[in-house]
Amino acid sequence: MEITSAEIKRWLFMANEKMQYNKDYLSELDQAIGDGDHGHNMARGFQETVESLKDDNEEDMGAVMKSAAMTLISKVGGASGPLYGTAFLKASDEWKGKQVVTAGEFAKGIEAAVEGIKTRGKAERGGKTLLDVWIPVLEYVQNQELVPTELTKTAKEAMEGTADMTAKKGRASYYGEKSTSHLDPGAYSSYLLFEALAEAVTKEEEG
Amino acid sequence: MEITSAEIKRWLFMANEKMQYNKDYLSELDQAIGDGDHGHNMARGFQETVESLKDDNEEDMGAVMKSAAMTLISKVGGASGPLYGTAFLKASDEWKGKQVVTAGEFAKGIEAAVEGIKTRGKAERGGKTLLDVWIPVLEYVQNQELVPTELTKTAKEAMEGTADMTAKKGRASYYGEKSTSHLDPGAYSSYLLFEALAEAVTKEEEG
Amino acid sequence: MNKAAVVVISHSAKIAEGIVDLVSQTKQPDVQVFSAGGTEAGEIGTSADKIKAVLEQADGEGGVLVFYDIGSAVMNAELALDMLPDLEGGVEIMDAPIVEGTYVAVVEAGMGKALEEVAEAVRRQEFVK
Amino acid sequence: MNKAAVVVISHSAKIAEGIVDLVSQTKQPDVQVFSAGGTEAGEIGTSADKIKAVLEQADGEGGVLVFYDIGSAVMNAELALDMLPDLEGGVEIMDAPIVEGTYVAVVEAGMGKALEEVAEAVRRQEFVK
Ligand SMILES: Nc1ncnc2c1ncn2[C@@H]1O[C@H](COP(=O)(O)OP(=O)(O)O)[C@@H](O)[C@H]1O
Ligand SMILES: Nc1ncnc2c1ncn2[C@@H]1O[C@H](COP(=O)(O)OP(=O)(O)O)[C@@H](O)[C@H]1O
Ligand SMILES: [Mg+2]
Ligand SMILES: [Mg+2]
Ligand SMILES: [Mg+2]
Ligand SMILES: [Mg+2]
Repeated sequence: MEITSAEIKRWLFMANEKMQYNKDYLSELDQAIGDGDHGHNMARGFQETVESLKDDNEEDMGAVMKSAAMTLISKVGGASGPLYGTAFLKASDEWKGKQVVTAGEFAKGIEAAVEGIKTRGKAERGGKTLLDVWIPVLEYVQNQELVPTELTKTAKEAMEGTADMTAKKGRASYYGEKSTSHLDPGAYSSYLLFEALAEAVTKEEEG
Repeated sequence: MEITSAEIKRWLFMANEKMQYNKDYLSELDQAIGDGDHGHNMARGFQETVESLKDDNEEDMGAVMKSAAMTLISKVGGASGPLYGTAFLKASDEWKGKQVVTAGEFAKGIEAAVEGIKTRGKAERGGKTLLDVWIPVLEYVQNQELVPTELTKTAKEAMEGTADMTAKKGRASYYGEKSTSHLDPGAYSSYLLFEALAEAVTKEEEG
Repeated sequence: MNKAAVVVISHSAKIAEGIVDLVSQTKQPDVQVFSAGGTEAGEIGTSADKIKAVLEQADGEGGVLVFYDIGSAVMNAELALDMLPDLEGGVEIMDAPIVEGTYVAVVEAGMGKALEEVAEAVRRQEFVK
Repeated sequence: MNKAAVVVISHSAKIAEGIVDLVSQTKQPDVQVFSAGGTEAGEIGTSADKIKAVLEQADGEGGVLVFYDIGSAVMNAELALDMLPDLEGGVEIMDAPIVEGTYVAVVEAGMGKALEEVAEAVRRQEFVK
């Protein structure tokens, strides 16, 4: 299975729709163990991302991802801005100059993104952050043929798993034990992102 | 020798004149090892103090000192506000209800003031603060008959001695060893205060 | 029971107000945060009178945590307290970084912890980030 | 040689500007202090773009010390640095209390100490007041 730059663009558009739709829910999650702005941050960032991609005929996947990265870095405001921005920027380096990538090349991009998030946030798996969705998704795309429903399931279960974790990084870490039993907002937005990817890839195959 | 409430008032008026006259010099001293506002702070505080005493026929020394204390606390702004304010407030307690005090009662007021400064600033002798003038002056008034020229000499030498000290309290402490060889601005304004006392008492005797 | 309140004393009104803006964003239910920044004249410095007025506002059975920036702020805070012998709750003047300490205190107070527990949590916090 | 410069990054523009006001009062000759507070939209948050622009302004042979308040500020600072591979001087991102640390750094930089010495002095400072 290959992934095309048209699918990458559709991915970003669908992610935006999900961020808009779940804006209040994401902020509600952030309210409990943070400052209540995660939905606001993500909705604004992705809105601007699709605005700048809309009239753009860029075919280079790397360039599309880089443009999205720069917009997220500029517009998100919260911790999730540099984190998603760095993730996209690192992936863009791997996909530079390509209009289509193999499953292996796609996984390499996600791997670079995960490394980027780790470096930027000085975080590890199990710290109740978006990494706790990105890492299981990375392992999935590295080891399995990408089946959309399986991808969504992987991301969803990983997201749900953050409810059992105690935050060690970011604002939620101030809440210590109290953060346990709440879902991590960044993990939830990452689940939405990968659900969007699954749907973007599905539509392409149907079409 | 006794001290009257008229002398106390004259003391405050003469102190104000000296603070106005030495305003720039005090700020210059504070520039070197602080934030350069000590002259500004003291000049404003004493100006307001005499404004509120001017049309006041208060004869109670304690009430005069208390009024001065409250004005200094309200108007000085810097560390010297709560320090001089507390000193005056503690002295006012000792002199409450008196129109004239004996040398011994006067010394008791200065002693209470010194204790107040120590508590407020958590400072000790040798820390390059106004205490390094107040404590030698206290020892002088406790042990000697108050001779104006001697009082001035005691305060002046004590003030000069701060040049050899390293600041341990207040902003100057951030300058560490570099504070050494500079005069302490608060010690200088305290020297001016006691020089004003000496002059206030001299004039009374002449008149 | 009322939650502990927080008072932020800075030499700069902007710093004190900015800290209130920052922590208000965490929207801790019922944690009141007050600022006392700058002198009466609006200059850099602190004011015992301003602090006194704010401590009276903040006072309640939950008690008050006080954060300050540099030297003279704490002197004016203690002076203001000397003038307020009849407060309802306890007052803890915290020797902690003003921005980071206030943030932790607001989160902890929001959990409904008692004054002493909040103060302990702030002291335990390592301020090397 | 140029003295080290200081950049103050806060989630609140008021905090960052207030810190500049506070330390400017110490009037350290030739120590430049810059603020990068809030998001582009003027909300609570930080902005890698703002930080990048301020780092470029602050850059010089004396180097730059960077102070920040909470979490995402340091991420945006590091991201901004990644985008600036060709700065003239060194950059030290300091894990110190933002208000108190900046104050010490400005005093130390004012004495003409080199970037590394200033950073050392800030680290040595005990922040329990
Ligand atoms: N150091 C970190 N490493 C990885 N992820 C982090 C880190 N800090 C925060 N996060 C993620 O960011 C999310 C919060 O994002 P957001 O609310 O937009 O930012 P902020 O906390 O600045 O308001 C958290 O739920 C978490 O997943
Ligand atoms: N903790 C302290 N104990 C005693 N005196 C102090 C203390 N801190 C500062 N001072 C005195 O205050 C003087 C500085 O006053 P001022 O410049 O008006 O205040 P600020 O330092 O707040 O600008 C110092 O020179 C010193 O004599
Ligand atoms: Mg948030
Ligand atoms: Mg935020
Ligand atoms: Mg001063
Ligand atoms: Mg001052």
